[in-house]
Amino acid sequence: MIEQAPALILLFPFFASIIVALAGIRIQGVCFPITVISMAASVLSGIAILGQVVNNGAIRYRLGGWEPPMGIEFRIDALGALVALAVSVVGLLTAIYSKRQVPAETPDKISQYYTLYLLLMTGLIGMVITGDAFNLFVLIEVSALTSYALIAMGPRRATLAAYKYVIMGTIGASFYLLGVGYLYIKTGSLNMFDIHEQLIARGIFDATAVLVAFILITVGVWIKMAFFPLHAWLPNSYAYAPTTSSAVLGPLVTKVMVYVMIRLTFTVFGADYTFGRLDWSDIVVWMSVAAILAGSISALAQTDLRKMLAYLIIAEVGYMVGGMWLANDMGLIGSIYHIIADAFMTLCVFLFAGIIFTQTGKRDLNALDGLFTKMPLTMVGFLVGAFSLIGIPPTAGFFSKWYLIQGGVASGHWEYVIALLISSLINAVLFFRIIEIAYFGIKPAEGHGGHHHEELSEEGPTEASFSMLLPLLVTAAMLIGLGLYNRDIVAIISDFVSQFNFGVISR
Amino acid sequence: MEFFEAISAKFNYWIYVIIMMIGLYAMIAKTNMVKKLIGMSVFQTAIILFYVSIGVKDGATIPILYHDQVHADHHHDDHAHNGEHYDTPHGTDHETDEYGYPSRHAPDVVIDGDDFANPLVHVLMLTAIVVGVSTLGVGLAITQKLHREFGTIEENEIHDMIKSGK
Amino acid sequence: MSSSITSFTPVLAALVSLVAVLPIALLGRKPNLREGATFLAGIIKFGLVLSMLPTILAGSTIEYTLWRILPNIEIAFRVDGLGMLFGIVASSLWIVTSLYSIGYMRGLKEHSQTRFYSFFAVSLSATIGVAFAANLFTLYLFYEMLSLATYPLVTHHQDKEARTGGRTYLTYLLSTSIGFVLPALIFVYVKTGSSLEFASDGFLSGYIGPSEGLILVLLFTFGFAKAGLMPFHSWLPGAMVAPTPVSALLHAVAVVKVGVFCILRVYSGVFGIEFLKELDVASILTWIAAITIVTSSLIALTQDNLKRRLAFSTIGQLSYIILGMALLAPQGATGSMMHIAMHAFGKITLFFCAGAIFEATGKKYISQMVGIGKRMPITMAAFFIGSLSVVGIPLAGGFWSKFSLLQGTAEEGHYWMLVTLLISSLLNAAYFFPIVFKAFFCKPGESQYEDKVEEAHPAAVIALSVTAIATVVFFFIPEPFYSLAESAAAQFFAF
Amino acid sequence: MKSLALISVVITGWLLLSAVGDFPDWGDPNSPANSYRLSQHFVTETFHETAVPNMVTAVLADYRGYDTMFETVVIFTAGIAIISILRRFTSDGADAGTEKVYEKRPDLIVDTTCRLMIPIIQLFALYVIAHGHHSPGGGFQGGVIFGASFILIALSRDLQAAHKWVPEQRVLNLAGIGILIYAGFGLASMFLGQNFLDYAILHKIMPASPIEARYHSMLGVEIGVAFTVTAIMYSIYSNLASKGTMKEGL
Repeated sequence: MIEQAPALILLFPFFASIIVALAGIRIQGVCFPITVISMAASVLSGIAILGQVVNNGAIRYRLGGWEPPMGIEFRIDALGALVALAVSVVGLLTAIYSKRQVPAETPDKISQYYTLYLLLMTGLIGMVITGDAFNLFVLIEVSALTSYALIAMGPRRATLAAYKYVIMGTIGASFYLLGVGYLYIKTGSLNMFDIHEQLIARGIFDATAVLVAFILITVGVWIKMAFFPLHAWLPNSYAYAPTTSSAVLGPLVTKVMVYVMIRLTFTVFGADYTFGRLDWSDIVVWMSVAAILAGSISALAQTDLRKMLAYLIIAEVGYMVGGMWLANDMGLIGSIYHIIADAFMTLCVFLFAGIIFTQTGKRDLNALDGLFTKMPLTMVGFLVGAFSLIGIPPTAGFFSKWYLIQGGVASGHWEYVIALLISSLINAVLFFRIIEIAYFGIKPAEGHGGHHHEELSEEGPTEASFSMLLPLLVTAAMLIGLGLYNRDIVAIISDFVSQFNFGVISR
Repeated sequence: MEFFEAISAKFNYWIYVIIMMIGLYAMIAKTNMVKKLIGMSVFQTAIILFYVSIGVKDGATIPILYHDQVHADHHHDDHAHNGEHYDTPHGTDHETDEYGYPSRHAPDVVIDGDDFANPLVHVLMLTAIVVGVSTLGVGLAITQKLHREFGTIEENEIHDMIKSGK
Repeated sequence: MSSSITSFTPVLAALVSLVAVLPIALLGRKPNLREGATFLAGIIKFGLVLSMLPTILAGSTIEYTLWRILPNIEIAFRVDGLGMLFGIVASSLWIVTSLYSIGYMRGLKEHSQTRFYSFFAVSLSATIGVAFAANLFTLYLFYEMLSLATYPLVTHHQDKEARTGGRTYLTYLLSTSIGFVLPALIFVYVKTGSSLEFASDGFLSGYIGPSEGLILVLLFTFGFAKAGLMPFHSWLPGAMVAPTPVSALLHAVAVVKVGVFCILRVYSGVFGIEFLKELDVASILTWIAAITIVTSSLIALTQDNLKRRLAFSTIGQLSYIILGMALLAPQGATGSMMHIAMHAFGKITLFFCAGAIFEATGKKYISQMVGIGKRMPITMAAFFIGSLSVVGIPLAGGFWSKFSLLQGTAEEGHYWMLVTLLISSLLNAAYFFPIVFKAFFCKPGESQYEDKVEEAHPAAVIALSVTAIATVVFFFIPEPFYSLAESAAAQFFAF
Repeated sequence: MKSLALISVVITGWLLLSAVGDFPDWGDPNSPANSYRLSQHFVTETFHETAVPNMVTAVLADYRGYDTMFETVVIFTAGIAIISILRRFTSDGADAGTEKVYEKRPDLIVDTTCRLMIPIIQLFALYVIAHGHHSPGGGFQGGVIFGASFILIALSRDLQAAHKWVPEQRVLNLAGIGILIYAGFGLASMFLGQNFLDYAILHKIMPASPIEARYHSMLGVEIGVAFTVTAIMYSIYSNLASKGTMKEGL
């Protein structure tokens, strides 16, 4: 059984989606338990994979038993195993969270919703573990189509945002497909590892076609991950989508695309090509600085809670792109660690935003009026997420910043370091603005205000239901756990990173 | 002249790029949502054209074996073909796997790689077509929903409506 | 000489108040038990700290590695002379402050007292954590924890004023710690690749050049904005919106002293005195400190709000400590470390008095305190002792630390600094003694109070008496602070 | 906006064309894509390894069967997505006026022609599905044709008539079952101890050799694909045509 884990991590949600589609229409009650059980099974498979990878090195799983490059293979190394596990854990937590949300927001389409949800998870996990460049395209489209629908199911502004997403997403995916075509025309192969070997064997790193392929793939993936200035589709999509949708899309889609970027850059083109031959580090790091600042500053201008968080995602994408392009091991480690940390951070705050929306019915920041006394547990969960986004130890967000800044210092990209610090401070402003509203109320009293609040605490919103609170608190706990155990995670990441000899390239 | 020769030898790429540019322009510049989706289809079709043109080989046919080639193998009593293709089905000189099953089907059929076009690109494009159709369908569904909600499929009109708070 | 002992005690000492949060929060409905828990935690904490004193006095250090958090950085604790000195001050004053809080909070019927005591305990954990931190990373961790844990305390009133104060508070503290300390920390880590463990002679020497060194010194000095060096001092007057026990412990003792403590630690443990001398930063740092001292004293003179005057006085006094260390001379360092303790006891007395006055009469402004000595004689007597200590006049512990500081400036030939210190002392006297004078010896018609003794809540009065008496006692027996400071200074200058 | 679009389109086009010089000429049999062992293997070995003369089918359903499974999933996703976006299960009455069910007399000529055509179309669809191993065709192509036959019913009469044949519920069942068939082959090979979608091992439960098992399994998965494609094609049409009400089509 354990040797089938690479397939099972994906097959559990996959089969569950079909079962939900078939059975869920008749008996709506089965949707939620099947979803949760399958995601839990997927998490278990993910743990098994990670254990195997850590102990025995990368796993290769031949689909259909065909030898690559003829057949498609999964190649799961330390990086893939970690991200796949993170994706499935986020999927599980959001699935639990969805229990009350989905019937409330899309009452007549519960089974469709869960089908799409599970297919999205299938697509995302598949993207992480696949070793085939074209298969990646198919899975990108599976996850893209499901995301379009998950967003478009919301109110009309969400539908409008989904339309924009369809157009932008298709351009991104098509660019990617073209890039793969350009590689195929030069190498004749589709397997990521084989393409790399062919590039070396044929000695065609200098070919314009390879360069164009690199640009196409990079730009395509950047569109998909909403890297500034290609981010226009993201804010409204995540701000207006149903709460469960934004809680699962916000943390995962962009992060998985960052993973794809790292995977393609390092596995297909190789570090030597990207950082040695091209040497675009400076430009891309500056672009990421722009992304970080633009995302953070736009977030500052928002009064809508979820839109603000959506802009933060854009800033966080800047962190990761910049971290990877620092062209040193610490930057890459930071970038990969941030994929995982940011998935949970974003999840935490989006879960919080969903709870606030459900319990108060309001979208703007004023919904948080005096919530510390009314919803203490929710606020505790939120505080951890907020501290992580600000980067306060010992939460995971601090450590990802630690590694990223370390990379920035080591490579001498001071602009990146400064952008990270400014973004941290802006995050602090953003979240303390929320904390102030929740703690002092919108209009604090002139004199001794505290008494006034205790009297009011009887009315207004109350703590959310258990199914919503549990994922939030688990995520918060995980953020601290990821922080405290960051060394072990980084040890796993280093397995992957140590293959690349940055020392030769960048200095 | 050389320039034209260079282009004509690679005309397929030129055509695909031109089609792609038309599609991409429509996707970005048009405000009518259906026109944008049409642009999207054009764009995707251009990619399909590009891929399929990679697989073309001079002097090759579609990647399906000739009926008689297959026939020679499936019915070993068929003598209509060259003697060299004829052999007993489970002859001793045939490789078998550990369970006694043949490890190669009809090992005597000799297939020349240059006779057939590259099948891989067709497979890939079958997938791409399906993806394109699906995206188009979803895009149209979204457009229809927007039309239901806003009463128009002009993007700028919808933005105006949202701005004016309708 | 410096043998080290591995023991879990420092961790326990730091954690005990954190653990105490649980009973405090659970006993929220039973105030007496809740305060009992606070006291118990305080006494255990103080006991644990004291139990390590003999070892430290004997010249050893106590170490414990809790958790390896980054590839070669650990969360580790180490108790040495400097840490011990600060630990004793903080943990002993917690007990007294708890006593005082009971009087103050109950007297004023404050809301959310459970939250208040809980975060108070958390803050103490962070303070002791800073005191016993073995490396820069652990130090930073607890430093940040303290900033956040004190926010709910500062903004306890939850009104508009508290929001403004809290905003200023966090803006200054977080922007400096994230903007200055964190990059400096990572820069040091990248450059040295070491575990950031404090060494008695620093570990930076040889890894960085002079210009980088200067920038780092400035980043750390201003980054630990809790030390209140100008121009990063505005948070301290802003934070005076807090209830007085908070102002007393946190803003006269824990938070601000954590700031200077961090700076001392970084100077001695990261740079090393020798390296600082090579960098030739003494003059820059002493001038920064001197400017802060004089400016803040002048501002203090103009303040009518008693707590704000005390706050500006604190800013000045903190810079004494930095100045003493920046002299890079043994005598100066001794004086500066002594001043951590002595100023703490003096200033906390003053804050207690300010709070007691507010609790008993509702008065915040100095102009309203004419003749108050008749009504609250014990409080004002304690106030007098506290101001003696802060000014540095014999019969109060503050004399010794100031004496050492002056000695240090004279020995090193920094005569301008000597003059600055003397002027500042005069200014100190000028802004404290009139208050006392007017409180007791006003013209009969001027007095705003009846001749009837009516002190604050007894718990508050006991607390302020205890610290006042302690201040006097330390004049006669400046132990163990003197020996601790001296041994720590001896270590720093042992090259 | 327009000039911006033009600039970005021109840049993209220029970028794409700049690499053309590197590309092999039209129809060059020695281009890397055509001469690399990947495509050579597919041309020369497919028949020996799977017994399928149509290389495209073999590559589609076996070598890259995993891709194709997800291709089917993409179709399925699109169907579910369109339902979830567009479908209105309860008539909210907002625009019921324009979408009232009304009796439409089918045109005699159209109706008769379609009656005659539809069985032939469906028969042809079955042929395309079943004969995909030997001639151009397969599950997708056959499925689309089959789906078209239902769409033709809806077009020639009305959506309700087509609904009698294929109620919405049945459409979705069909689509799900199609994928289950495909994935079921994969799962079966997994239960027999091989990797997902390794059909050769299915010879243990089939009266065939491993190679023939691949051959037959491919037929099986093609049928699965055909189920899904048929169902979803019709579903997409009916949803789009009736604006999600499933009452009246075009």
